[in-house]
Amino acid sequence: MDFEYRPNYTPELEDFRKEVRTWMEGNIPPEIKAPVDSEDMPDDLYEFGVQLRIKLAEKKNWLYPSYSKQYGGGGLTPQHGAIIWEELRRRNPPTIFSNDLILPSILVWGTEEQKQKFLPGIFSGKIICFQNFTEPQGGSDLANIKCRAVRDGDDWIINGEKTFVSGGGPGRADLLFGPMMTDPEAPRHHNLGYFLVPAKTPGVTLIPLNLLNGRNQHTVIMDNVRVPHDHLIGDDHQGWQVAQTVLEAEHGGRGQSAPFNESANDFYHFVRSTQTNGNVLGKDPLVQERVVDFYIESHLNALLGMRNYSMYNNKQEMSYEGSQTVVLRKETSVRNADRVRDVMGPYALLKHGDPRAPFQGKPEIQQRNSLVALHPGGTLEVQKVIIARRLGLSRTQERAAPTPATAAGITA
Amino acid sequence: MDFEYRPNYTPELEDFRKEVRTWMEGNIPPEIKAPVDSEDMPDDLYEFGVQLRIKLAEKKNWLYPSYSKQYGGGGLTPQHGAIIWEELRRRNPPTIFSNDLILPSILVWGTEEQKQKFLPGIFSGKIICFQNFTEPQGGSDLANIKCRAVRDGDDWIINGEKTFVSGGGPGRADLLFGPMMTDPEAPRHHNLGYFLVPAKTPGVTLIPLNLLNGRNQHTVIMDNVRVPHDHLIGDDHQGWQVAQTVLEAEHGGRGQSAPFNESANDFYHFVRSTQTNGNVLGKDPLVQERVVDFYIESHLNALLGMRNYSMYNNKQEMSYEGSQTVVLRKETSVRNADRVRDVMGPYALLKHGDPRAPFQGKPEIQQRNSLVALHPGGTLEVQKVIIARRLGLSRTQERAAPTPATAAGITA
Amino acid sequence: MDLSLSEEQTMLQTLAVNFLKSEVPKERVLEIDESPNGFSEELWRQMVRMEWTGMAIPEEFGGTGNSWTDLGVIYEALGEACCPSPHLSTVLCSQVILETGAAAQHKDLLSSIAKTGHVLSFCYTEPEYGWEPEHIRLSANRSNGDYVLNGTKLFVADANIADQLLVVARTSSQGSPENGISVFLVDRKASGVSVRRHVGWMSENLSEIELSNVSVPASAVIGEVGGAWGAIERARDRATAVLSLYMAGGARRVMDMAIEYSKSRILYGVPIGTFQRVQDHVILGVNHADAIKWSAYEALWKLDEGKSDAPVSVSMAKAAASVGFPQACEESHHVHAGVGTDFAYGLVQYTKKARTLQHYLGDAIYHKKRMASLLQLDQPPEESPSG
Amino acid sequence: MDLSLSEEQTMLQTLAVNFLKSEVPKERVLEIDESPNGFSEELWRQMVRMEWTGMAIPEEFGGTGNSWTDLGVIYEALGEACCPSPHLSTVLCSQVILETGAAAQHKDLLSSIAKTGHVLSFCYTEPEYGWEPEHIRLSANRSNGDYVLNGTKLFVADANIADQLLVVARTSSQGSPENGISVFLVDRKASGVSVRRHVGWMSENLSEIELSNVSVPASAVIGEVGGAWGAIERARDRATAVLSLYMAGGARRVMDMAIEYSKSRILYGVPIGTFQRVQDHVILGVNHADAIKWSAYEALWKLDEGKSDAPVSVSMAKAAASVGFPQACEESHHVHAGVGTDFAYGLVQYTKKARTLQHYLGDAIYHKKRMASLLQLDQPPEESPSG
Repeated sequence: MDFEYRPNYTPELEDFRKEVRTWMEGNIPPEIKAPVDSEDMPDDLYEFGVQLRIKLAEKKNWLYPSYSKQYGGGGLTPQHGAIIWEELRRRNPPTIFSNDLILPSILVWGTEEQKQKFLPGIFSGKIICFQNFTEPQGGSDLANIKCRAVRDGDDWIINGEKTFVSGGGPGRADLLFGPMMTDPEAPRHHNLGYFLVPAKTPGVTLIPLNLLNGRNQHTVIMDNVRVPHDHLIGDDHQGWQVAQTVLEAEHGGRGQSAPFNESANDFYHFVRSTQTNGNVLGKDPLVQERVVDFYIESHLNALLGMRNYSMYNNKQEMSYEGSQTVVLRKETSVRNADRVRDVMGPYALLKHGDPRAPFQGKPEIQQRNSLVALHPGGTLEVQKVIIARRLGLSRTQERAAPTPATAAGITA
Repeated sequence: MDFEYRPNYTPELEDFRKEVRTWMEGNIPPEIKAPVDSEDMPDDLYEFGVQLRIKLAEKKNWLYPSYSKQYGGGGLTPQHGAIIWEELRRRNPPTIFSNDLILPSILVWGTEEQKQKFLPGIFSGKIICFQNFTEPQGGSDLANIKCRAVRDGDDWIINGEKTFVSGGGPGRADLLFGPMMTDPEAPRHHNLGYFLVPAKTPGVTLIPLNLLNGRNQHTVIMDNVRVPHDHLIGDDHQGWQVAQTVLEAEHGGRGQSAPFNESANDFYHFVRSTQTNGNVLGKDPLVQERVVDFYIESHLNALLGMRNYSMYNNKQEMSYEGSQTVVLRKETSVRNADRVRDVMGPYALLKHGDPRAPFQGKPEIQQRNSLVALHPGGTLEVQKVIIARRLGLSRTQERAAPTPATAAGITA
Repeated sequence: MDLSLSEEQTMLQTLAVNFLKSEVPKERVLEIDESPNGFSEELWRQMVRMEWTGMAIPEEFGGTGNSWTDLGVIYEALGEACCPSPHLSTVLCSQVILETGAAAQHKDLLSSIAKTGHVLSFCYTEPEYGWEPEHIRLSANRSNGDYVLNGTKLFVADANIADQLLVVARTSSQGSPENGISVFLVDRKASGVSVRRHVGWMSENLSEIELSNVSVPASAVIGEVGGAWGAIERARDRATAVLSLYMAGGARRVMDMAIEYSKSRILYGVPIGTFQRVQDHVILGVNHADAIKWSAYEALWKLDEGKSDAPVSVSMAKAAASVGFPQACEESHHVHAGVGTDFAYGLVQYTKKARTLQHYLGDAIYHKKRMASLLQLDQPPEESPSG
Repeated sequence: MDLSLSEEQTMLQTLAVNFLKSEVPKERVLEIDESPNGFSEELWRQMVRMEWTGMAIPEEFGGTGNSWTDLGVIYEALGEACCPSPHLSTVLCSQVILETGAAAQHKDLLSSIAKTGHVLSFCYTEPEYGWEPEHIRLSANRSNGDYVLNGTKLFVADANIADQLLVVARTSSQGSPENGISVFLVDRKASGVSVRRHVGWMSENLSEIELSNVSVPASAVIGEVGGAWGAIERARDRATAVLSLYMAGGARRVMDMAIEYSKSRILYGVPIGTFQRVQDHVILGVNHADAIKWSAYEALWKLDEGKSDAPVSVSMAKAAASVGFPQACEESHHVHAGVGTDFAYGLVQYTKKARTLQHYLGDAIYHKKRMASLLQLDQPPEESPSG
């Protein structure tokens, strides 16, 4: 067993880190910083982020570093990818959300022509993708799709409404990917097609929702949207199966190699630097218990992510593990927000506009985001249905959907 | 609102307490004490307990003090009942378990003849009753009854097996009450009859189970047991409805007026009297948190019991409240056992035979009993099904079954 | 023992519930919450006309002298509606005035609270946040017969809309922390006072107050100089008990929303309420709502009866409320999933309220520590516990 | 990074699992547990023959010098079987001998542990129960070149079946509590030693030991007089990490029992595993089992790699185990209801084991406090945390 997630980098990798850092310093002015709350992204920062994506892809092939070079990925090792990510966070420029869950769907289910057609654009950074999945009546019942796709010659005509579509906003999307109803006569799970809908097509309208975490989620109205047939991934009754591959990746099936710990670090720092009655707050046994519980649960999620990553890399088929990490990450996030309120008191509720807000108001963002994060990618309830099936408890027995790791020899 | 559960007793009640105390001192020698673990009841103590029941009933009418005098109850107020109970606990003689859940079934569903026939014997203390309900294949699915009752002239012939029947043991039961299948053709919930089976009848065998909490639960084998027709309570298709009345009472539907706090008191005493590193254990904030949580949850159960008692006495129909208190009492019991282990450490596991055992090993008994108590009267899972129905969430909507309080004008 | 409401209380409850249903729907709550001061003068006038502002003030000082249980009935209804108002601030401040024995001197003030809804703001917490007496550092020094106040208060409710401030200050650092605590009546617009409303995900009007060489006459002292702690504690106990019922009402309401939603929302062809996981969220939340409600009513009853162990029950109620109301909101969010995060739906208001009130007048940690102390867990068992 | 077992470890695991399946079924566990000494000499011999007693002892002292991860693989299998044995006591004691630097003097002893299963019992806890150095009060006083030991040890594992005792005693009360702690090798049958097995709902062989004027020569001191604390901590960390894997195995097994039961038990016409409430008990328990397993393996890996922050990971693993194993048992009891409380079914053995091991080598409270200290939560942030 080897739990090293920050390896003793080889000299080659250390050189690579230097190269990355130098490049970032040369291409990202120090005053260009991501806003604390992604909701506050001004247009000029957004535009900088878009150009940075393209530059990262075009100049260095560092945007999707660990995907195969065949279609435009970086062809580097996961270590290289981790270094790029670490250095990017270190410099902290605005980064633009584009949902890379589109990649497994095309890599596993696309034809060679479709890979040639779509992947280079995505890998180039120029194509911003949003997942176009949930419907108002469907919610957690993801297979309950009413958006209708009807064949019309070489095209499909799509009508309907999607909601909770995440992304940077109207005008900031290029491809919307998700399943549509192609055959109302066919049985459930065999009645869908999976479409890449060009967002800047007549009939597509994105309307931001006013949600607890801001306006980064949308309703998408599709009104007689014409989509060419080659934008259908998989055959026109395989949409649910394609979606499963995407969900498998979304549900933690790929794992992660490095624990993400920023809020934990802020929390330690707070209890060690805050004084109460002449003592460091962290001397209080009740505070200690909460901080240590925060540490344990966060670190545990990291360990289980590493387990999944290790299984993925060893091409082992997942059972319940992917959904388990999703459930635990979501539950932990809410519990940790509770712990932060216990320890920080009302300071945890101050927004970054208040001069008293600790850590520029990041804890407050976490307070809201932990609630909002409960439902995307499947509520806890739905994730637990999946876990129970995989443990063999349900009437429905199921295996994991194919992923790039288990489906074929594609490096991903 | 009036939350007084230990009223400022009137002089009449204070006189009554004196009378009770004097009587107990005169009739219960000080050296006669209930064993710490009810499993360890020797025969002579058991016999004393049986005689005490009869004496309490015959001499003073104090065995079922708050039931109507009409059929042999004491006809006293609940305050009188509370005083008798307090003084009995104070003197702490062996008490004999007889399941008084039999009373609501007869009071609500029995004919006048049946009340005349059965109630005086039960109120006299001479008849010991066990509930004869759960079956091996049924478990939590209480309506899944296979024990078969077949009409044979003026009698019924019963065959089958019941399990987890609680009571003092073979030879210590007089009446076994519970539902039997009378009509395999009839629909579920309309296919049962509710029988009082005389335990000392040919064909009835009680076999103790070896369980975590001892040998006080049994398998009951009924092999061609002949039971007279007047031992059927309700008509021969109403057994499930009769059982519901019993379950309603068992599920906390009657509430309770006084919080039961012995283990809480032991717990406070332990943390205040145990020294660690020169300090009282109760100075430790982590210990305090656990003891206070124990206090809060225990007291809360008392409050909700009082709410139910108040609803019962005001003849308000219960909704989810009865099952809610059952669920909380069971969950609290396990959580409190966890807290006791946290605070007492391995001392919580020492049995009363070990000279180091605190409180004569009562905490250890609680450790086991809290687990065993999870299932009788319906697992948490089943109780939550009932709560959900009563809150209107389930497909099945239901109202509470009639109880002596809501069914008729019977004082109980 | 009988836990039912009296006929009069039932009438009070019906009036309050009907008023709030018609006058304070969720749209109005959202509108007030998003207004610059988080306050509706009009709604406050309506509450004054309902005579709610006088309930906690004895008749001799212009109020109606209701029982604490009566006021609890109103607060439960206010909490169900998530109704914003400075009512709790007026309860806190009027009780401080009454308990310090300063009522006679401030009869007009009490009467104007009761009859015209004069708003006082209770200024307690400071940058080193906490509700213990040692957290009071803001200094009041004697100078030529006046007092000069210097210091900062944070997270002060209703300071931005108050007519006057009741400032808890330290006039002496001698002896135990309870000693040397005094209360001053300060005009909000006095020279040296600056009030800044906090920016946060908070539903109360919470402000930072800076007092910089604020000079007040000796007559501004409420009660005895240096001896206000006992009165503050008693005032806080009463306010904490009614606040707990507000939180009980809120917890119940978010669960009612969850029950309604789970009956009408269809997934996989059935109402989601038929799924046991959804039911369990509801059950957990309802348990919390009932826990808060009954522990708070017991506390109010003990206050009304003058029971010596009332503080234990008050702290138990607020501990239950500080844990249970936020938790009930979380359960309701689980049931509602995405829909619940939409501001227009109405749930978010309660979540915000729950998390703000969690800390106000002490969170669960504070109140459980207080219970441990009142129950003398840290004392050898010769003395008997007070609870 | 790669969390899979090596080929050799997979072989070790297969051997262990197969051996335990055939030789230690639940009936044997129950039989050993109910035997007067809670010990099977025969089973212990079998374990010696499997060479498990030498795994934690370097080759130069007669063992096989395996990695801690190797031993963890065995412990996970032992835990799944709920297998009773004094193996952990031998690990603890051999590590104390190795870490105090006394291995050379005690080469024969180590070799006989490895090769013949000589049993030593680690005697630490006292009536004032706890695992901090200040809990060591049992005194060892110098007298004519010998040491005289007086005091009581409680809850000592395997003392009733041990050949010898390793007694942790205090030779000095000067300075910090870590100072003045010494380890003595005492014959169990020495004059003045009395051992009484505890009566309890406990699955380990735990005993009370009374030492009354027990005289031992100076050569009985293991390592440096007064300076044994560091060695004890290091030895405990290793034992705690493998113990955590034992608990992971147990937790996993009770959940496997729950999964099997919920697939086969039919209620309301369907397997109970189809009810979401039953599923949630299983999911919660499986989460605990995985939490213990992976945190324990990480701790073992850090011990093998000599990472300086290994103690943080060890304490995290035991905290997860002390909470998670008892909790997993409770979840399994929920799933099994009445059937699970029957001794013959087998679940009760695990519950007993979980609740006994919860405290052994420190419970979750102890280990979380230790983590807080190792992470320097109580220090200002200039110094960086060790984890």
